[in-house]
Amino acid sequence: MQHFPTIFSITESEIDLNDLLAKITLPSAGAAAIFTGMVRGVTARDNPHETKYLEYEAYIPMAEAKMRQVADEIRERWSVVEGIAIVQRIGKLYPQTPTVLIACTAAHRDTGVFEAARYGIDRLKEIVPVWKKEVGPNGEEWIEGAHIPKAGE
Amino acid sequence: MQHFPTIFSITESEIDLNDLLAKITLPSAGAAAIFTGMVRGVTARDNPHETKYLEYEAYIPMAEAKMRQVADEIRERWSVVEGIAIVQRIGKLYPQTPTVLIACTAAHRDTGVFEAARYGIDRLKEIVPVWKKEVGPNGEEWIEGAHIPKAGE
Amino acid sequence: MNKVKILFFATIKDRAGQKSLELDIPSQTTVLALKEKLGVEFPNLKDSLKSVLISINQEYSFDDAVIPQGAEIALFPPVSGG
Amino acid sequence: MNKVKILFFATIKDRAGQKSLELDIPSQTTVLALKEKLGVEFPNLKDSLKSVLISINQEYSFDDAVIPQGAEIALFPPVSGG
Repeated sequence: MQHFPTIFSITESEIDLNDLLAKITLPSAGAAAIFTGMVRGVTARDNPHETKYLEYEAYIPMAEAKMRQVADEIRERWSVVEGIAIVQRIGKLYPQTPTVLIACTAAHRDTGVFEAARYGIDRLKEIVPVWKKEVGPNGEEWIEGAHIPKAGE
Repeated sequence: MQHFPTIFSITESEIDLNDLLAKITLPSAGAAAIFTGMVRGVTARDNPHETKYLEYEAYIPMAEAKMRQVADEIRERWSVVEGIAIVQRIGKLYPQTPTVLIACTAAHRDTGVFEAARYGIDRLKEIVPVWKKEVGPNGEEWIEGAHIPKAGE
Repeated sequence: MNKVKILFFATIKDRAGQKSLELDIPSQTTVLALKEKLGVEFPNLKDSLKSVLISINQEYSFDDAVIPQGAEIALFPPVSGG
Repeated sequence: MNKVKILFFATIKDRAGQKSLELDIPSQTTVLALKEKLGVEFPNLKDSLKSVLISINQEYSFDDAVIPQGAEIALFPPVSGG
């Protein structure tokens, strides 16, 4: 399995989907499931509001270590997954900008590759130490997550 | 709903994920699920073999009409889906090249957006009139699908 | 009479040895009757015609359908895109 | 004694009014004891300390853990990336 590419990074640069997909596509890959999150300028659900921008902050070395852990957890659960890319962009990010990407490749699409990508973004939002402050028309507010990691997480 | 972008095309050009994602990301979108298919150079499952390239052919006007139908079916099933992009590349395509893309955006990731993208690629492979001929070390062969459309499909 | 355009794709195109043709058919011809006619004109197609998919004016169609005036008809195997 | 580095992030950083500090703590200090010490030094942090997440050397850690020599300790709220 060691030859399967795993990319994880915290970056201030634009997320380049074409480049990341190419980097995790082996000759044996026929399918990629990719999730991207974008900054919402307008939120309707729960507490409807507008967002001017989000300011992301990360504890970079731990975030990269936890991204590697997310990749390891994906491989444990879906051994058919070949390449994995996990990228979190940080800094000041405006609506419609991609902020995060999880991509998994596999030989075929019916192998769990969609579920693997979904698992990846769910876990990233639980254990990767990144935070965002939301700046809107009425001021700014740190967004707080809900997950309390357990020992070994 | 008319303001939600729907992109569908048959193209001979490279599939640009960054561009397509930007085109279907409204200010209200926070999540995108994207599927891409790539040419496999090495296939292990079922009948193990190598592929030099695939040659894709489409009945273009019907293919674009059926892509629109796939998008309509997605919106019927997942009304939360905002933007949809469906692109099939045709011509001679070599291993590791993206050949097809289905992308769906929504406000949040827990809205069925992953399932919508999965449904999209499954339906494309059932009803969109595109065929591929596989060229390998031992000659060439048309790949034949398995789905027989019913009336109204 | 009804002048229709017929398109062939993939294996059907290879076996017919051509991409398309124009044909004059009687009014009220059904898809099934057209397939029989094509089987005579293109003997190589005969085996394929049992399982071929048919579209009329870019919608899937079936044996019982009556072919409308000036239709664009396509014959092709089950699709294999992606 | 044990010289440790402490990092604050997000709301914890804002309330502490600084990003990091170095601290000499007794050997065998637990996470809980360190939190109590920080609550005295940074009164604004007191309320946050009940629900703060802690990492030691980039792994999540918990009240009972004994802080190793030269540790890098971080305090932060539940994560909200993505």
